[in-house]
Amino acid sequence: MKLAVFVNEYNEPAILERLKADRFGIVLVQNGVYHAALKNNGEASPVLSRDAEFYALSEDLQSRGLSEGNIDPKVKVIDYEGLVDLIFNDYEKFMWL
Amino acid sequence: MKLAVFVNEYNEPAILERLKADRFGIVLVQNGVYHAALKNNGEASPVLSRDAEFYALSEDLQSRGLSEGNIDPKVKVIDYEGLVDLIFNDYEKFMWL
Amino acid sequence: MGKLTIGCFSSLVGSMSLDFAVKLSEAAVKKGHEVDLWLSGNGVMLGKTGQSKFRDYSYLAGPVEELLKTGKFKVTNCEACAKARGIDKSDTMEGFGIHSMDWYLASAFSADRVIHIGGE
Amino acid sequence: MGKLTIGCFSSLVGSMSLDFAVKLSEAAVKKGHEVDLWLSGNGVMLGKTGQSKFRDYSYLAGPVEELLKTGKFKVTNCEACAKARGIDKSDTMEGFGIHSMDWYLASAFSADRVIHIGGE
Amino acid sequence: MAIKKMAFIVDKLPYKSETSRLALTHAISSQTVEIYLDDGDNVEPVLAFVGDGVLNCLKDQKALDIYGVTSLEMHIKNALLLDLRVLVCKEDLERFGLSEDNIVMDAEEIGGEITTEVVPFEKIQEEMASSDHLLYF
Amino acid sequence: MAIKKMAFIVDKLPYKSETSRLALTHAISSQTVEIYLDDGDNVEPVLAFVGDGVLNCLKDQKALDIYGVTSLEMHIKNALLLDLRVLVCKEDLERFGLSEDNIVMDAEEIGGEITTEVVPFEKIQEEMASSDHLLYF
Repeated sequence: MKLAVFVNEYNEPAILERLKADRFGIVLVQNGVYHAALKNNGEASPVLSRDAEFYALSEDLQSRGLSEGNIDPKVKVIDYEGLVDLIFNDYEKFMWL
Repeated sequence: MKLAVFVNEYNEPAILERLKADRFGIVLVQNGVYHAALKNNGEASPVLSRDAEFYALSEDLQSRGLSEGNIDPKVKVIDYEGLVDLIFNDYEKFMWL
Repeated sequence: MGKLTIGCFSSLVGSMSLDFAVKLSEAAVKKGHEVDLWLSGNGVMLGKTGQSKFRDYSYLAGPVEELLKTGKFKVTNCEACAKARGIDKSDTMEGFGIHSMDWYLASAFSADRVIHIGGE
Repeated sequence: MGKLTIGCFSSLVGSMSLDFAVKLSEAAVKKGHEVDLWLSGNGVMLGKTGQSKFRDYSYLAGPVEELLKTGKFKVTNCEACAKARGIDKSDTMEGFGIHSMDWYLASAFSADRVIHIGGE
Repeated sequence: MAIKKMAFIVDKLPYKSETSRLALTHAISSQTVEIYLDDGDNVEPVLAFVGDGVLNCLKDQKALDIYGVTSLEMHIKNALLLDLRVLVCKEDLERFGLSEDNIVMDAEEIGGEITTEVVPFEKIQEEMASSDHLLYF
Repeated sequence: MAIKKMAFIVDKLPYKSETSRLALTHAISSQTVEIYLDDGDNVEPVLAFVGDGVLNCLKDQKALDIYGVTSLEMHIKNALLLDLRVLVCKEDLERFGLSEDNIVMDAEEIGGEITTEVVPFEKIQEEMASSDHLLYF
């Protein structure tokens, strides 16, 4: 299946490491965007070590004072319109973790 | 200070290990009562390794189907009335974590 | 063009999830899609009449009214969740549907995509 | 006998924290203490008129009415939090106070113990 | 004529929020969804408890006596009574040292005929893959 | 005549819930609490950001432009303008690789005179010990 999950908190949802999909996307929204923008004790978030395509919502980065220039290169920044395209074109099923 | 903290979730609040008090109580309520009643992979909850006096709310144990006979011996089971006495007699300051 | 069903169970101000659901609806409608928004749990507060527009609190009544005008957006409250909270039809903004929970499943049945926002 | 001030910021059904606050108030009043309960954020939903007593949802309007009768219990809504949600005086149960946030600090000022339930 | 399968995956603990409760009530509402659909169309729900969510299934929950709200135990029995498939993750039960003795396995006393299935997470993953939509609580 | 000190300790992230916002608005309401108190009585608030809560203090938050809600940045500036003491945990800032350059340190542009204090957690612990009541958000 083509599965995209939304990570909306700044901790790693326990179920994340158990999920498998033919195409797997992790969409960082709300407080999930800190995973893309911050290091903790110099280490990138463990969420970013998952085998997935990563997206972060630009509106939620900006709201929190997080600069798009500073985010992890693995992560593609998209806005709400980009998210709509992702939902209809790239993935089929979704989980809001 | 005499400080009691309420732990209401079944994870360890990050601030817990940093708090110091002359008398320190940890009151397990709501989903915090799982710390007293369950082992995870055979291990007691790390919350119970803190240097503190432990209490768990009997009403919240029972609501969740957790038997008072099965809880960790470090933990004293109290009801709401016992909690009122604890609040007025044993501690002065409180944090709901 | 497709149909997106969003279920949102989080509350008006207590979480930004309703803000997310409304903004995603706006973007989807703008791109020509059809959106059903199902509100359950504290999410039913989105439709409460008489909300005040304070800058310290999310105010979504305005954007929802605009969305309803497009004809491509439906929003429906869970009847039991609303009644439990004392929010009946007279407390609910015009244009909101009120249905039992099976309505959400029926909407999901005919949706191309479903995004269910379940937590608080 | 002492005075306990409880601040509760969590919502009616979305979390059991209001249930906790009401049950703790009952136990404290029973033991002769005086209780002030301050409701902010989604906690203001506790005082909404017309709540339905469904077994699937917390119904606290009854216990609160009983507590008010004791004369040892006061409950007060944060005015801005309620207005933002469309809950004005006419939407609020009898016996509830409505004040600005400084009321909470004043209540805490004269309290022997303060329990602040801040999260969602 | 179409059947759409929907997986209700419950990962949250009971009672702190109403999340898991609403998972059950929404899944059960599939019993009446036909009134909105064309002849022959229907929704096939499957309920799966994973992670901490397996603790929703513990027996002897006294929430109704103490807090006046129906217990998750009662809801799970209702689901079984109505022949909804209820799956519980085996690895998560084991992690908590729990077995079938500790959880709601049937609704016999109210006339239910089917039982809870304790299954490996892999099986739940398969159910997710074969579902049309995922509702994660 | 008494002064009661109250510590507002903010450990939650901004925006997901309104928790940290209400910490700020309640702390700021100490400016008007005298109307309820006897002559000479007052409340002395201290605001402390710890843990993930230090992220409330980041500069350039665009929440008002994007979501129509005031940013935590604006609230912190208001607090400084009104001479509330604002403490931020040094160890937590360092953990995120942040410095005084990244956070709201003053409210000069709106006429504020005092500045944010970046202090070790130990200092925040001392403030908690010397407070009459703790309000943890």
